[in-house]
Amino acid sequence: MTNSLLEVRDLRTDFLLKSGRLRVVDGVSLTVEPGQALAIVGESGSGKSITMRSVMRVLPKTARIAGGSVRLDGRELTELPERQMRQVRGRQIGMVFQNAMEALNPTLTLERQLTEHLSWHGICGKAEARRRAIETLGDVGIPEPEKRIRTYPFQLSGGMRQRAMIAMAMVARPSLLIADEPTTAVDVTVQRQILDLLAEFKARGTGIVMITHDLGVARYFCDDAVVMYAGRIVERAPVRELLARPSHPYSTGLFRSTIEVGGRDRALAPIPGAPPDLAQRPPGCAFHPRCERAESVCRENEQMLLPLTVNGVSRGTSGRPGAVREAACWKVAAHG
Amino acid sequence: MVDVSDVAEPVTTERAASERPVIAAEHVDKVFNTRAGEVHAVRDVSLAVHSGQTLGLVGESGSGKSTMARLLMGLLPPTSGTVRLDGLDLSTVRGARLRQLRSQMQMVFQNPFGSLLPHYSAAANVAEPLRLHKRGDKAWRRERAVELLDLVGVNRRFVDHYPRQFSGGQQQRIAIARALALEPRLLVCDEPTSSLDVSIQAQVLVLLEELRSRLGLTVVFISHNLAVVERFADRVTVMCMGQVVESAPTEALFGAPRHPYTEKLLAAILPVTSDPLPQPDISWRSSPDQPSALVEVAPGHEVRES
Amino acid sequence: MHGNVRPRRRRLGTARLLGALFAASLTVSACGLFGDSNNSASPATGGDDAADAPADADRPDQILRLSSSNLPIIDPQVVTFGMWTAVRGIFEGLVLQNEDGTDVIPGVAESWDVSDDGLVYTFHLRADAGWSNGDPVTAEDFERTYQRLFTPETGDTGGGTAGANSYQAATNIKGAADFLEGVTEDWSDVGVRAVDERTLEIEVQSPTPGFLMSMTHPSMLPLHMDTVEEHPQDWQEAEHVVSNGPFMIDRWVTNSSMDLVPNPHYWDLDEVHLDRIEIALLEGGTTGAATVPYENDEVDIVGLANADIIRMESHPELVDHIRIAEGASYVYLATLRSKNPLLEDRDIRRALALGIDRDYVAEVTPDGQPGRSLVLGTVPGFDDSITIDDDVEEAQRLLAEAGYPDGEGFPEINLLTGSANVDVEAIVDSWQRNLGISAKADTVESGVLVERRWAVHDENYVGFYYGSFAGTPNWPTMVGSLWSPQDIQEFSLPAEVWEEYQEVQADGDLSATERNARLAELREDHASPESLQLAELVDQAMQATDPAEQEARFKEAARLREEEHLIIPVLWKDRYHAVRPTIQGLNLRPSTDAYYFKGISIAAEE
Amino acid sequence: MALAEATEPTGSIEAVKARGHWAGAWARFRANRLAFISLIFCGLLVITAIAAPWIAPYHFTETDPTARLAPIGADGHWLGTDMLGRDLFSRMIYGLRTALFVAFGAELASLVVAIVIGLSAGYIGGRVDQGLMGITDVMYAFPSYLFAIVLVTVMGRSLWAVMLAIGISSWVTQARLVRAQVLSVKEREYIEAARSMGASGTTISFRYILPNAVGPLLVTTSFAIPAAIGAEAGLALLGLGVQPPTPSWGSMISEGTSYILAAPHLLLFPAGMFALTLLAFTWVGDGVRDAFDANGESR
Amino acid sequence: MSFASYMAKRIVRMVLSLVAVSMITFTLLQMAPGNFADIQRISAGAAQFGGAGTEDMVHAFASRYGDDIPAWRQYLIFMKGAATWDFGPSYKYPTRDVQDIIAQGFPISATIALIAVAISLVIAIPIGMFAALRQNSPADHGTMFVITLGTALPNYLTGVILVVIFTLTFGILPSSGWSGPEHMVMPILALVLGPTAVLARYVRSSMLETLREEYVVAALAKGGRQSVVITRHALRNSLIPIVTVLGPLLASLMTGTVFVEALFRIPGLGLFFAQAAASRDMPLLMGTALFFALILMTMNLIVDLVYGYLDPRIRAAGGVSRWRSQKRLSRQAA
Repeated sequence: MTNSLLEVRDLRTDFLLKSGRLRVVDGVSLTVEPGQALAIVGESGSGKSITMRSVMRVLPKTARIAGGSVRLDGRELTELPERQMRQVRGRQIGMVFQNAMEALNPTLTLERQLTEHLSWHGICGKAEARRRAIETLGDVGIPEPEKRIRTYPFQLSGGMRQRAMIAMAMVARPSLLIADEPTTAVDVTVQRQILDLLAEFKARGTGIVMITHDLGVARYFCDDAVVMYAGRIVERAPVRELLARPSHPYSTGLFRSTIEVGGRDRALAPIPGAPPDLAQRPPGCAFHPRCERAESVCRENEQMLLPLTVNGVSRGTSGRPGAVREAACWKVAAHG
Repeated sequence: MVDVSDVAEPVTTERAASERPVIAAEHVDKVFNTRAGEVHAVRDVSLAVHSGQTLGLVGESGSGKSTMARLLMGLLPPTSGTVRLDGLDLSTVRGARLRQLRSQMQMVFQNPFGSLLPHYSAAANVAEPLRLHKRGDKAWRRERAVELLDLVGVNRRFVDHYPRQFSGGQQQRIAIARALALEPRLLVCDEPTSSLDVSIQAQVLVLLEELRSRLGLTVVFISHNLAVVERFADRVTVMCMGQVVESAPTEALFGAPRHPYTEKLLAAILPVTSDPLPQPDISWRSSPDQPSALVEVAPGHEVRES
Repeated sequence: MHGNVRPRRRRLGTARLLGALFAASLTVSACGLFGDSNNSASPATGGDDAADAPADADRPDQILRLSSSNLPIIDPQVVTFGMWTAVRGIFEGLVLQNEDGTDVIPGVAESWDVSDDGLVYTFHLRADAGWSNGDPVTAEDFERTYQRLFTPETGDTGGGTAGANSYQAATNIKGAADFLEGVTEDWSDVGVRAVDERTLEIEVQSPTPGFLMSMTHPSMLPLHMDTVEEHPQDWQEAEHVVSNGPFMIDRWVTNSSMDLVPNPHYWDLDEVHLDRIEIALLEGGTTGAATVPYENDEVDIVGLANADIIRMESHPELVDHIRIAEGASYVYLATLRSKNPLLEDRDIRRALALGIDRDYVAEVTPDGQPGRSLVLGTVPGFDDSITIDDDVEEAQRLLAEAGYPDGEGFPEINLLTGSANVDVEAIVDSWQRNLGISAKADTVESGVLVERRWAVHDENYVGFYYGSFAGTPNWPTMVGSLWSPQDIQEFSLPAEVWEEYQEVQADGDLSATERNARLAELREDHASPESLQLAELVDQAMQATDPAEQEARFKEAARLREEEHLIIPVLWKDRYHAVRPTIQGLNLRPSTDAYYFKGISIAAEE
Repeated sequence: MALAEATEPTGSIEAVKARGHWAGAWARFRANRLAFISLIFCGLLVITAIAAPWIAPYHFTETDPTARLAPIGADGHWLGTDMLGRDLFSRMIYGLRTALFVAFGAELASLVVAIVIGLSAGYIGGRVDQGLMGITDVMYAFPSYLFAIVLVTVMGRSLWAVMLAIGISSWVTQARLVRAQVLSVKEREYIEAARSMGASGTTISFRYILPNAVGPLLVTTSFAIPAAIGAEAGLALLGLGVQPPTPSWGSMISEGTSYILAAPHLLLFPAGMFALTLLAFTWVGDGVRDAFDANGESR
Repeated sequence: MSFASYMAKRIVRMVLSLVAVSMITFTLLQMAPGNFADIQRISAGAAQFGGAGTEDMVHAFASRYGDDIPAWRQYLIFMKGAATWDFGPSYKYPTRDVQDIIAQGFPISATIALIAVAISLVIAIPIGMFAALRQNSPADHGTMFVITLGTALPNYLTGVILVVIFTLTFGILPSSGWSGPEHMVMPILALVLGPTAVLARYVRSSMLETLREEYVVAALAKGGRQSVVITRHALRNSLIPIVTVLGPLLASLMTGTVFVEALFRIPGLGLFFAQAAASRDMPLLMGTALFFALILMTMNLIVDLVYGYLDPRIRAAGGVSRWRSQKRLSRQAA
């Protein structure tokens, strides 16, 4: 079997707090293939960003990877010396942040920010780097890139800034792009443009991990999705199947909480309560306090992520190879 | 299609038209003087909301919708034009009288934590408008605050906690409770759910829907989220660069948008259960400097010529 | 703000900014920060001297290092510390003090004659006395200088001469006071005349014992008046100043340092041994211990204050470095005027004067001795007849008699002072202990002090102000000049008369003559009979031609003055210096802080 | 009904008691060991200062002619005595009293002025702001110790004059801070919310803005206290402090400096105590800042 | 707002402030008890003369200002001179014009201040960075603990300690005076400690704030070496606000080294100023006060310009908004 572009197995990340270790990413496994987009869906605090920052190994000072494996093109990243890891960052994995205003250094020109890592990684010389930067700026749809490259981030409009940041992530042509809520901070009309832009990179073979809480974005852009709750994956499925038939109660709840145009008739059925504080993670299934279907087993024991089966037959992996449907729920596993 | 079953006091368009609107803006302009020069935030906006109605105000960032909310609340004076509450020109009242009027209109803000007094407990926050308007004594106010918090679903056990200690959704509930404390007739909600997580957003919306019908509130609901507005509003006004570009009953607007900008907004929606609309093949750009008129294309459906 | 694209340019990095700051600061420090930009003989270039005199291998560098209070100016006619530096050897007067400061020896004048009536002094100037620019020192120089001294408001000279010219009372030069007060504007009325280039005649008002001694005061030093007139503002600056003393100013950086080198035209170069005198000018905001720079070998001679004396006396080696000029000054308390007439009662003042435990006060003041009269014990012929002894019992008795037994009901006595001194505290302390009265030190800023010294205080403020005073230790000065009869008369005026008196003094509409007449009248009418009698006694003493009789008269006057207790003596202070043992030929004189640079040399260390 | 159930608070809230702004800061402060110990120490200093007449073995003017310049550990004067035989320990305690009285008084005065001026400038804005800030600009450009010198000379060297002199030189910074805080708090949504509830300007200024601007103000004040203690000593060093013989650490240090070789304990103890006091207060200030910093803005 | 009109406005404001400062100083001086001549006599040991006869001295010193003229005219005469940088002769140093005294004293104070601040920066930046990068570690706490000693100890006390060490114990440095570079060492050292502490704390907190910025994470995510990211992205941006403290710090050191100048007996301007105030030397006091105010305001202006220069956001906005820096300043109370 050939290697996937990104293969995360049983990744665990802890925060080291005064009160002890706090596990914020707990046994996450996921796979991204070239030219594919994976959505990581979940509410704030569910651990989606930390998961991907663990992959990149750019974690807050208090966070530590506690175990698991991250393979990029078959190469194990968690054990890579920092020196080599740096070559991976920026060069093989690009990252796009939610808010370009914050993720771009306000006091440096775009040129500096787009080209500096090309020289860090020894990819090319200064002139070549500049040429590439201009080209990439053009690619992301910034008019007059030769001129714009000399500007500072704050001199661009919100949409343009977001594009510039994508250019920064893509200028070294990484094979994997991690996009952390890339459209949350932009206007709706810009959102689709940004997504379409990313889709072009995807079409050229870049694997993309899209962190989002917006199911609409996931559906529009991604192929597969994982749903995270309290640091764990609770469901994994091709996006469209997930949205057509969510199986984990949390996924169902998310879906039912989503308001959409034309859905006025649909009764809103929000999930009660709020996501748990990880420091006081409920025993058993972390979702059970908010789950209508919770039973005693849910309160006491945790279910692992299991393939969804109907009478022993794997369900809903229609179409693509490698596409799986899994959920971590007693009720789902028990009743199919 | 207006879902009237939930509404305590059904309002028909005809009836609303015959009444005096609760809140009305007439040709309102707002110009800010900033370091960078004059910013024309709101241009010649007229709108009216009748008793029990909900007006949805939609637009992207910079469209002037939040400024409009503050104009309606009398928090900002208009540069020209008038805002009337029950027919009373807000610009003619000031000081204590204006503060008095405020008891009739209340606002829910986008950032619930930011809008709560951080050094007041939940109960104290809710009781504060009562205190300001000298309603009842201290004990009564507290009792009322607890009742209101109960109404919005904040457990009695936590009424003495401080805003910081609540989750975003809870904070927004407290903010709503506070807005309701004075039993206002008009509630202006400025993006009340956009800073909340999906599941919480739905909770708050459900709460607002329920309160609106139970209390018969008149609501101005501001959002950039068309889906939320569609669900919530009787009538929708679309703003772009300070101007109203289209204004219509919700059903008409979503069913048959007339203005290219509205189309563009609708096309930008990424639905969860269906594929998005194709991008309209128009490159409409607003040009507010060339005045154009709002034209009524159908009863209650106005569109700016483009 | 889109499209606001500026041309790319290099910007200063923070590091470069720092570099620039550094460079700037170094540049600044390189160009004359220490004020030696145009000077040839800074300490670093002391090698010049060595090259000139290679033979003196054993002879240590003849460089004397001193520190001094800051010298804003050295005009000897203006009362600043500068005048005392001037008299040490930058300028030289007609006469100098002898080794122990008891008499005069020839200076610029190689000899002098006194007329039989004791009124005319004829000074014969030496031919080889020269200004540092080569000009000879002439009698005319002296006459012109004294004319400047006695001319009121000589503003252009870099300050008025007031203060120093108050000293003319001691010289008693004929017509000087009138000229100064504007009674006459005719210089020929003043008894100073250059007879010829080398003969100066000075006529005194009346026979004046101690006249010659008073001529050693800095204000009587000659100035090179051509320079003074040519550079009215700048004549004192190093590049202009012309002096006639053994040393001349080589370099002077305000507030920093002054370097002196020998004056090649000085007449007595044989006695000039030092090659250079480096004076560090220190303006102290805080009191640093003087012994620190001394022990750190930064200075060779240094004046010592309390703590320093204690330090040196307790140090086995340094104790030998101490040199003392005895009886250099005295500490007194002067009665403050108050609406409260308490202190207008002589007995009360006496009680307070007797109630001070002077031994105790002297004990806490290492350089002090009990001061029991306003005449220093170093004055020739001084004896105990004029002293006022501490007498606690008598003091208590007087207080009880005045209605304050054991000090009960006695108002609080204030001691107005400009600086916190242990002796003030000790006085307060001894009053409290001996008399049972309450007292307190009222330490005020000097601006407040100068206003309050002369003010009439309100009902609940009575007391004295604290002062100290240095003067030539002879009878005329100690009795006739410092706390002169007129001063005593003024102090004895009742408060309301004093107020009027001050108004007259300040009345600009009156001519000098009118004003003086009015003031004299007020004194006549209101001053205490004793103080008026005191004036007569002093007059008689001044007129007396027989030295023994004169001394007797002065003593009588002094006793009379002391028993008025308007000015209460507390301490006699010696002046302590630390002097490096290698320094030879230094004579400390009791008066006027004077030692002369002339004659000092530096011996090799043993 | 569904609503009630939907609103069960998150886990964290159940564990934590209702805790306001101040309680949180206090808890964080207490967790800072150095700051907390310093606070206790400062508390002891304050108590010592207040109780000086009872604690000090002698009055500060009381002399002991038999034990002048007594060394450390002398009979009845365990820190020794000065030139007049005054007990060093007692004088230090009274010096502490002077220092704390002046420092707290000065900062209180400057705080009041700063709040009034900063609040009106920040809240009213416009011309009032321009005018008041113009004044602070001038005051800021003014060498503050000139003011101190003149005040002390005009008013005499009383405690009050010194206090006022120090207060005057520190209100400008404080006023600017208040204004900056007010401007930032003013932009917060809860102020707009308050206006929309119908709150008047005074209510907004004093009930809503001020308490939320107080944190940083408390931080600067807690740093200003040691600064004021230092300033008092500094003025005394220039001979402009509290009138002797009232002990002031500045004048004791100044006097001690001249006895540096003759009787080092006269410098050692006042200077050491002075430094220790400043340090303790500064550490308290540090703690206060950290406590409020963590509170910080909610981002 | 164009740069030229911005500058014009600033300069007008500066002039107005200077006039205000001069008026306040003059008024205070009029209110202050005592006068130059009397104080001069006392300090020169001429205490025995007095009462009457001081007027001629005052008049002589005031010759520039004329006799018996009202205070406001004296003020005008002074200001007329001041406008052309001619403050006239000092009372105390009658042979010297105030501007010459300033020209002599200021470079001394300024040099000491500049060197002290430069050294402080060189020490403080690495220390602040070090502490920030190891936030909450024992190293951080330890460093900050030591640094606090610096903020808490007033420079005159530090000076005394230095004298004890370098003069009394080792005897390697002169205790006072001003005649060579060796005289600069202790004063500078005494001044270094405080600013170092202030700056180090400032660098630390600013660095911490910057390290939390997302663009730092973004730079790391591009594969930047930590040291490179810190120096290129974090340090630079965290040092920008340092400029805002540097200006007032320098200004206050240049003008306010009076204690150190007094302790080490350095003829700096601070000492002149203190003397002038104590002796009521009107021209010198007015001159130095105005000069100090000018320095302070110029420093503020420079800070604003440099700040704008370093931060392109502000540069582009044309004007200079100090609000942000104010806010930062307020948080960093030091």
